[in-house]
Amino acid sequence: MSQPTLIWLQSSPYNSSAAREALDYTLALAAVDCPVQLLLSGPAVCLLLPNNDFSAALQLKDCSKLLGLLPLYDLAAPLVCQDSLHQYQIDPKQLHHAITRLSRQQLAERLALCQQVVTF
Amino acid sequence: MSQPTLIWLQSSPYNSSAAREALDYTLALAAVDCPVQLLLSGPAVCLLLPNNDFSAALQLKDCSKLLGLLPLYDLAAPLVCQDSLHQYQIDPKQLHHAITRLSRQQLAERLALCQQVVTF
Amino acid sequence: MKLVHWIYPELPAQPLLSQLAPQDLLLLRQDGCYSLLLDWPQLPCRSLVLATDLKARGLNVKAAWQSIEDSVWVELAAQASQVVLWPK
Amino acid sequence: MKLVHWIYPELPAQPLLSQLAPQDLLLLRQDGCYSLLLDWPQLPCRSLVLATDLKARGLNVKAAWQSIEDSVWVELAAQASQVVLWPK
Amino acid sequence: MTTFALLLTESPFASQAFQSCLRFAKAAVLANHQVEHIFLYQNAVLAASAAIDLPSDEPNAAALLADFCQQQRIPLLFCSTAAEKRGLSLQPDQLNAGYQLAGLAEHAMRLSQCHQLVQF
Amino acid sequence: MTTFALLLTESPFASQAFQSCLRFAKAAVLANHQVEHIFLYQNAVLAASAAIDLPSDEPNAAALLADFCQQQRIPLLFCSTAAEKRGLSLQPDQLNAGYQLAGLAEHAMRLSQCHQLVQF
Repeated sequence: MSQPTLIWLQSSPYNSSAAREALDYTLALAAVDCPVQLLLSGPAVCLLLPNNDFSAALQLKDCSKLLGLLPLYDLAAPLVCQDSLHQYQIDPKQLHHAITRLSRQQLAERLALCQQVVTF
Repeated sequence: MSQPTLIWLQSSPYNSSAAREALDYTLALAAVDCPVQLLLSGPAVCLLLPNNDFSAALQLKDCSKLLGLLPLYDLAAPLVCQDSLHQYQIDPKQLHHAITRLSRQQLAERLALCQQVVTF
Repeated sequence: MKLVHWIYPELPAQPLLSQLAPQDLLLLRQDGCYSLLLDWPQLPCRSLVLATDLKARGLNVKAAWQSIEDSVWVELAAQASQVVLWPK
Repeated sequence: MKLVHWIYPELPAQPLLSQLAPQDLLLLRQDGCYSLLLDWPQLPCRSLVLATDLKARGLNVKAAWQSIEDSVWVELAAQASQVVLWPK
Repeated sequence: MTTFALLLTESPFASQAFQSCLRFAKAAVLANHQVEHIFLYQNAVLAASAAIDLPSDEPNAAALLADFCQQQRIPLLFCSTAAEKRGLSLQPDQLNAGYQLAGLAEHAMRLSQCHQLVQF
Repeated sequence: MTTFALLLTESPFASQAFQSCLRFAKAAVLANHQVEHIFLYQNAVLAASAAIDLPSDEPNAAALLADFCQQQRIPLLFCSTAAEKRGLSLQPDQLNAGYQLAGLAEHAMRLSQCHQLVQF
């Protein structure tokens, strides 16, 4: 069973614990060599925005730093919904993290390749 | 300060504890003679549907029974957004609970009469 | 065949509908049953609703939707290529 | 004047916009700041965003929006006829 | 026979997630499928607290699920990290009978043995 | 001078609600307004658990709020019913310093002394 588990994060980054715990879940699976793939869509794409400063300004754990750990666990770059990037006017060229942009059609194809899907 | 506190419930009835705890909050305020007014809009209007059976079929606390307690606490009938009733195709004639239907314009006017507003 | 669970009392956003293929199954359960009262667009796949969750809410099944028992739910989940709790 | 807080990273549904009067204030805070990236319709009232929450997210204020400090936030809440955390 | 992993992420209190999970598990066992484990993550971990105190007229979804799992010898695991962040005491005498402390790693390793993951 | 009641309903963990409430309370005190009390309801009550155990790099929003309230003598109350349903132990040694057990009735009575209710 080498099909990856898809961790699909669509929630708001800091209004709930969903983003934080989705990333913890992803890294935990990767740590025991479970094949795993992260997908960001909807408001979750805002996690990719550069120039944020949560720790100092808000006394809040900066979840986006966890994205920087993905390569250390040999994880593929997160899949990101192109329409959502466009909707939030996020320029892929200005991001600090490597991503793989996918159209809706491509997302459907990737989804079909994953046996297990967890949504946050 | 005899302006009522408005308890505005807009959440889904049984996907979270919001509906249950909004009704507990309403009754608790009423119990100590705080003037209080309940407002239902969006998916929360589904709480009004008759013929449900949560306790037996789902082993779930039936929140809609708490609506029946409002008159016992001398509370006015809940305000209900007319557009939401229409959206969920709920016929006001078939409801077991007395309600006051309001248009969006009337809702805005009632909102302006309440000094404190709590949303769920 | 993917089995897509929808649990919110509202219509899903367009992205869900564009992900559904003819062989897929959309299943309403929990408060998703209330969405049966709304005006759904034509779906490209079979649309189901969980009978126990529907009846508990005092609702009846509508044309174009099929009500299923828990035993059928489990079999569909067993046969699906993936089971997805669709996010809101 | 009612002070309406919006904390979700999306545009509010039409009912919010129809409740806003010219003397009201709409304030984006928390993840509501992300909604500044979206295409807002013309609003009938003043539209504000909380500076600390905005800056923490690496965002800049946009035309037609005014960024306010916490001290102003408190004064507006003190003067408001009611303060509402608008539901999603 | 299909091997299922079941994932709960919502609080047991006043949402229908635990009840749905229990019904699915019962129907799966009846049809001779295997429920390999049930994992509690995010707010679902609150079910493991022995201090849950519900009004007497309210079904205790956490206890109903634990009873079924004990009877069927289905491992009912909750995430220790998620629990610690939410202030659950992990002392054995403060945990509900039937709920077992586990890491995300154990869930991940078990997941690779399962055909299907179903989230409630 | 305005008298504020502040209401928290979201979990202290990984949402920004507690941080926002603290900033509002600080700015209000600085401007010589009164924060009459802060009330924790729904998942916000989890802040009162003494067993909260966060990774060392994560700010403890519950503790920061409690420190400020103790310093300013602002009553920081949490709802006993909401806490019991969520499995919080109400033994004094298992509660966070600074958080006081209260009923919805106390919140309601205090609310009638306040000009404004602000929800986070």
